[in-house]
Amino acid sequence: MDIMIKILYAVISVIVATVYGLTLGGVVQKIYARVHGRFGPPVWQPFIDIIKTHGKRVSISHGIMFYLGPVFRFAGGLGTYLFIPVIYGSVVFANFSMAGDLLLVMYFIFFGQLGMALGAGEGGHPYSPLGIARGLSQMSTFELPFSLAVIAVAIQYDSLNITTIVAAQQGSILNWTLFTNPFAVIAAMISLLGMNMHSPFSLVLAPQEIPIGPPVEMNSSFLAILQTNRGLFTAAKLVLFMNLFFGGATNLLIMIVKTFFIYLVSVIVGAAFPRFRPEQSFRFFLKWPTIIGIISIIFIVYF
Amino acid sequence: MVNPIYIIILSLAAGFLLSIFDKSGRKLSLIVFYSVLTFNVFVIADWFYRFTVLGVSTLTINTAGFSAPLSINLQLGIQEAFVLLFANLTGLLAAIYLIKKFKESNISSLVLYLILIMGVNGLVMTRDLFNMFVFLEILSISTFALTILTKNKKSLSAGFKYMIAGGVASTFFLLGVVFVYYFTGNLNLDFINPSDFTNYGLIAIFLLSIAVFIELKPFPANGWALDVYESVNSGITSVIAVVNSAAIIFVFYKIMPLLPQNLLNIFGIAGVVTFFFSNLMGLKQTNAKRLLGYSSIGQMGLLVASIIYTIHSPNKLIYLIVGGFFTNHLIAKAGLFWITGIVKKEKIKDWGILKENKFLLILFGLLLFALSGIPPFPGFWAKWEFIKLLVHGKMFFVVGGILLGSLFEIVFLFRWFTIAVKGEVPSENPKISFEFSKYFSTTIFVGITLTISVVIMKYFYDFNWFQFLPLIAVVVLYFLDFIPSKIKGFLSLIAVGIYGYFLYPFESNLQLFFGIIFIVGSAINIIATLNRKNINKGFYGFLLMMIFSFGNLLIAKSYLEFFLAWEFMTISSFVLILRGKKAQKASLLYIIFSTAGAYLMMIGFSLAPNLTSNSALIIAISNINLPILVTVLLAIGFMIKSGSLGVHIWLPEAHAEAESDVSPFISAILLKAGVFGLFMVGISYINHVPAFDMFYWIGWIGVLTAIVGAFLASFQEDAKRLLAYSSMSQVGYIVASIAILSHLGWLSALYLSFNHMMFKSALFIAIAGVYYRTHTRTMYEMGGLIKKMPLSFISVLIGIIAVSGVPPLSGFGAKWLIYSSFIERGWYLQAGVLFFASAVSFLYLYRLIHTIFLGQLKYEHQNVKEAPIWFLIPQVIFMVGIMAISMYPNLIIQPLNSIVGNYFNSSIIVDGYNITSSLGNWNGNMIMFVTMGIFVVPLIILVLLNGRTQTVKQFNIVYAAERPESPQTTHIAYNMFAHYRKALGGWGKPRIWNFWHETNEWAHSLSGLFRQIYTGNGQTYILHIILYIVVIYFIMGV
Amino acid sequence: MIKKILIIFAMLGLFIVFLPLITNFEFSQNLSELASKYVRGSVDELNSQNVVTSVIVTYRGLDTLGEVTVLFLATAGIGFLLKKKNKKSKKRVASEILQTASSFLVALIVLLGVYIFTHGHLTPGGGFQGGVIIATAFLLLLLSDVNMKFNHTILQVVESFSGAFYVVIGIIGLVLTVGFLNSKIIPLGEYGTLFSAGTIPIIYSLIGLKVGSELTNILDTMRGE
Amino acid sequence: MIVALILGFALLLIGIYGMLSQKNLIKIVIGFSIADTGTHIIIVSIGYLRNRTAPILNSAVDISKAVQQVVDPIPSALVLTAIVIGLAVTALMLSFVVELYKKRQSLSIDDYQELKW
Repeated sequence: MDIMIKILYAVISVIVATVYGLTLGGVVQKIYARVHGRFGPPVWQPFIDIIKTHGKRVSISHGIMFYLGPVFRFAGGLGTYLFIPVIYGSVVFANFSMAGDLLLVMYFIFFGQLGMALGAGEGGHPYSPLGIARGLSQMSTFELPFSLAVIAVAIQYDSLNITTIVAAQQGSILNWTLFTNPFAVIAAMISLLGMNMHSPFSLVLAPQEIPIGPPVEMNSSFLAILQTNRGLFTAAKLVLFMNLFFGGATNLLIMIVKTFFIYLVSVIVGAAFPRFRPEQSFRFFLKWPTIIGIISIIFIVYF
Repeated sequence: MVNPIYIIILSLAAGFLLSIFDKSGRKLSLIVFYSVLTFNVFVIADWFYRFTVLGVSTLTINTAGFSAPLSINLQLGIQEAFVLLFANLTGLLAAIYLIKKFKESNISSLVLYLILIMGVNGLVMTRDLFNMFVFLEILSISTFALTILTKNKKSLSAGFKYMIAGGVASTFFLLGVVFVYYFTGNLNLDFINPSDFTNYGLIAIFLLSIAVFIELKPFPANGWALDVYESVNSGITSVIAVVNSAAIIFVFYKIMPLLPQNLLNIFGIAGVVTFFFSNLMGLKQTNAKRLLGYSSIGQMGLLVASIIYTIHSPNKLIYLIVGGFFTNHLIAKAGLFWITGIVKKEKIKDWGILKENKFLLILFGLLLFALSGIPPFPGFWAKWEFIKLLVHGKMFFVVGGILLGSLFEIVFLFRWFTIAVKGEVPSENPKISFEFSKYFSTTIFVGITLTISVVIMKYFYDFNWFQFLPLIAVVVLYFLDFIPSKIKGFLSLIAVGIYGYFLYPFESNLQLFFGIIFIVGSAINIIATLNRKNINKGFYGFLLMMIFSFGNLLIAKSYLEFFLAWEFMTISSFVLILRGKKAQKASLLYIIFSTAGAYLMMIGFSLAPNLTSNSALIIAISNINLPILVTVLLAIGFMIKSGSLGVHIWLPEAHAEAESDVSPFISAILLKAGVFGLFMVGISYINHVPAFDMFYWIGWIGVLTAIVGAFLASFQEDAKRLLAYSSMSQVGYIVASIAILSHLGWLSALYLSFNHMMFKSALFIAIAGVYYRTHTRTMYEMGGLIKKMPLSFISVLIGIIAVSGVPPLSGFGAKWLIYSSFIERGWYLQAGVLFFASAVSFLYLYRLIHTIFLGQLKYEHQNVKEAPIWFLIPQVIFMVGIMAISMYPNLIIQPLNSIVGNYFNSSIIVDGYNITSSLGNWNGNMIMFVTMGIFVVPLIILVLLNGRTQTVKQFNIVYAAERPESPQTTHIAYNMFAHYRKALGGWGKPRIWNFWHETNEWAHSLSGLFRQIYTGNGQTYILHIILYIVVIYFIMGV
Repeated sequence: MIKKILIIFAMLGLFIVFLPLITNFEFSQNLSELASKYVRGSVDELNSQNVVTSVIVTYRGLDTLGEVTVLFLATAGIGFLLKKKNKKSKKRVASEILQTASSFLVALIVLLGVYIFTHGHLTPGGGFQGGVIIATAFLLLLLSDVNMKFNHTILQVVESFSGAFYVVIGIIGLVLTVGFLNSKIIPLGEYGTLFSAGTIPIIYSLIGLKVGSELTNILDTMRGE
Repeated sequence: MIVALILGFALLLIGIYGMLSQKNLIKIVIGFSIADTGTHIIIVSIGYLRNRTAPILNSAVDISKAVQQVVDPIPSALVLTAIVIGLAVTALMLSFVVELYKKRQSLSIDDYQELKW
């Protein structure tokens, strides 16, 4: 019976996160448009998109992996989200975080990416592997500063358990990692730019180069799933960052505010910079953020 | 019991009369000739038997009715008998080898040959210095004359150079003899008192000994000998290299008691110098016989050094070391010279022709292995004991010279071997002609060397038969080789099973764990080999040899047993790798690195304190306080085998070029032998932590191996090379985890070892299946095979998920353990690098699965079928294994926890399926269920909502609004991560490969440089000799 | 140039090696113990006047056997190396003086040779010296008559059998268990006469024959070139 | 007889120098022969004792005091053997030279260095 309640809570949690994530996407589109001087789509445009794409009559599949790719992707988003305790102290939003720690979450991020890459690969379209190759490469580079930051956090709180990390940041705003180890946060936030794949790191979807990238062959329901996941996954990542670096959240409102501002960083940077070429992007991540990440570790160990 | 003086008498009488006998036909003279030679062998063999078995005391023979010192006396003791037995035997066999020549040529050749052998007997037995001179001259003159048995310009000029050099040497010998008489009033060795030599009387001894030493061809005063080896008839060369050398080395041995210690030391060093330089110069040699000449000269140097350095050791040891080197060199060299005479190819590159004659190839291989000092041949034992002796005497420069020289020797000998096995058959192709007599002699010698090996193993060491199971396996399967491959495969499987059964009751669970990896892992991998068709000569023998030596590593009770198993493992895996189609270079690289590692281990084991308990080494070593140097040497040795960064360059070649069903053994199991060794070092280390924290640096090396391996894997086009680099990277993780030296660290290392064994076997077998069907390993030539080979795809899919560490499969457990242990240990930066490596690994993993199975199917693969059943079975087994420990990690974590608990206090709490470390937790079972849930739910939703999906043909894609032209242009696979490589810039250069390449070039340039002292001018050679004498004299400094 | 310097260096070095042997050389005042034994033994045991011969043929008989063997080997080696070519080459005919002188000198020279090897135990002489003298007689023949042909079979038979008999004499000592090459296997005779010193004169005669025939053989072979 | 000893060594050195410096094969052999002869002279001079006679115990020597009257017979015995051996080696060397000359029509040692390295 316990497990059923658990599942029920998880469903609620997921729906909230998805809705939030999608809305956030809409808001961001709006912001972008305003920065560009356009009117922009309505904030609920993502919901419309999902329903619309799902409703497409033509639906084609290139094979079993192609079919499963979006499922993998969505499962990856779901899993990432479900292994994070979203709201500190909340039973409903604790999800399945007891199954593992921060490492689990970090690696579950790969689950969806790998599955999606496989599905896209079977699509047979040349843009898919191009995009994937870029994506994987970039992922490996921003993973380095991010992991350094995570290690710094783990050293600082002597734990990899997200709940413990959040708990340690409670009490005062000065307890946030943002203030106790700013280097780690800087490194991680730069990584987040890469993770969110906004410009200047929008290599994968790069519209002018390899239109849409990996999901180029995805259509109808497959695309709908991917779009849904985009919302959920964004929310999951933001929540993770919030937990690690910004003191977590004790209720939904704080969560929404905090994650919004975290996301805003990416958006502002994205709106301001043009896209890197792949090797520029890789070099960038392997240079400054990595050095900052190393400094963050040195900082936490020796100071 | 025949008085050995009859050897001299009979040979002489026959020699004098042969030309008369020849008047009545060559048949009679041949009969006389061969019966005298045979008679010699029997007489000496009889005496040898008496001395060794019956314990008869040394025989002294006086002549002229007076006793020494009035008359000349001969002496036959066990040493003389030993030398003479082999000299006479070689003489007889070489004569048989030359029978065709003897039938045709002038009767003088028989006379000369007979008296040559007589001279050797006299030289060895006589105790009188001047008499030695006479016999030396008899020996020399007959040899000079015989150098032109095949008369051509080359042999003539070589013979002339030989004569002048020999003449100069004998002049000095004569001077030495008379001055010895002048100073002591005696010529008989037994009556000369070394203390009679006053200060400048030493010059007499110096002249005497330097002359003998020159005859032993020291570097650089040995150019004449090389020319002789190169140009003279192979049969005669074998006699010169073996019989003459044996006699002269014995002369040296006889006069040794007269020599002052400082001169002995000089000669010892000179011997080692000779060994080192002749092997160095051999590197560049392309002429087969001259190469053997270099090797021969080197071996003589080694032999001299061994005699000098062992002189104060117990008899048994002297017999083992000097006797070992002696017989080893003698037999192998004679045999190889004979084979060069059979093959009749001057240039080594033409020796590919040998592979058309399997029998000869086996003989060649055995002799070459013997010469290289590979177990069980006598040279191995001699080298082991000799190095031990030298190391205990703290003569590290000598050790270094000998081992480096040996390594050079390994390089050129095995290069030759790989050419013989894999080289091209020369286009103008006179077949190797069959001459019974030549084959006969060579075969006999191979038989003898094997017999001696057995004798050494039986009488000098008390090994139990289990230690020799690897060899027995090869021999048994050699005789069963006619059976079809499949049956042999099944038999091997059964044999491995039985072996495992006997091996089973281990003393510790760590052994059991590695036993499972080695034996069970091998057994499952054998299934894939059942796909082989036809007979597959020699495959299963060496496969079993390798598997049995894995097992023997576990139960080895002494350093020697361990090293023995290690060497068996190396040589068997070398042969297996060499079986690959283009494995010539790869296997050579492998054996060179392995040997270098083995030599380091040899020094390490020699330095290690004696074991105090009678348990298996891995247990016994925990009580041993290994000095730091030993730890370092052993660790390097083991890390070479596990392909750590810097010494990894053999690894991709070997993995890639081995036959595709051999690669899983090498990657999944062989590398673990190095891991096992590192554990062994670690077990001693944790109980006796030295001041220098070596494992900290090993940790860094492991971490860097992981990242570099991952990058290199990402840039490969060849599927097997990709997997090879992946193995390197994964083993880097393992090595780094061992280096942590904590509970969690070792737990991760063991966990990952087991995991790696399973997923890498599965991956390699899957690729083997793909290769079997598509006949290519180049990934961009494939694509879209998922529809043709779905099972293989699933296997690869599970494999790469397990490698990558993505939950919910077992790989995540490894990652979790590793990061936890690194952070717990405080190795933060290392952990960061590992994170990076793990992210990079996605690159190659995706590349592997995508370029082969996804994307566009090529036209030529339209009709490809699923991999054969024999490939699928092991893959399924491994997949089940991976799934099982993913779902129920306790299955493996619990036992590993208790194994590592023997060495460290447990740092994890296992509660149900939940594993908690000091940092976090991991519940594999729950993750699995959650993952399944979140995967299945959307899937069901998708299936329900998306019923209208239609599957389209593969080419039905939207590509810039046009239809693509062909799968080749549409399948993005070639140089997939070009941008990454660009981003890495200078970091992407193959520096390590370049380093080794440069090292190789340098060694060869040096070789080329040094050998230019051999100008070919006879006069220069004499100048070398004179200068050598002068220089040694000044070094000695009377 | 470098080579010249090296040669000079080598020669200087050798000179330095040998120098102490010369500068410190002292003639001994007495015979060594071994030599004294030989001197006494030659009279007392072997009944031979010439001590050197006693040493060569008996005490160090094995050396001598070896020596004979070396010469034999050289013959065989040269024979093996220089195969006879029957090419007639123009050679200058010897002068009349030489031709005439040789015709009657040859017999005398051979006789002298025989004398020398048979009296090796009495006078300074012996098998080798005698053999060489005999060979000079044949050399004279060769010089005087360019087309001179020797009967090789006879040469060979003489050479082989004299060598073989030498060995057989040695074996007799073995069979009588007094030692290989013992010269006391036959009566020692009266001191100072031809038939004294046991087998020494016999052995020396055999050596003389052998050396003579061998050297002749060598000369003949080399002439063929 | 110290002069003989010096002479012997001088010949030995001269012979070796000849072997090292002369290009002509025959001259090299002659050098060897000279060196060999030098050695023989050295041997003989070693056996010399002042004011003594040859070790032939005929009427010229008082047999009972022979030990005090004769020179050392051993070097004499040795040198005899050495001479013969030297002769044999020299003869063989010369025949090699003959054959070499037949093969290449050259007597310079520099022309016979195709075997090297």
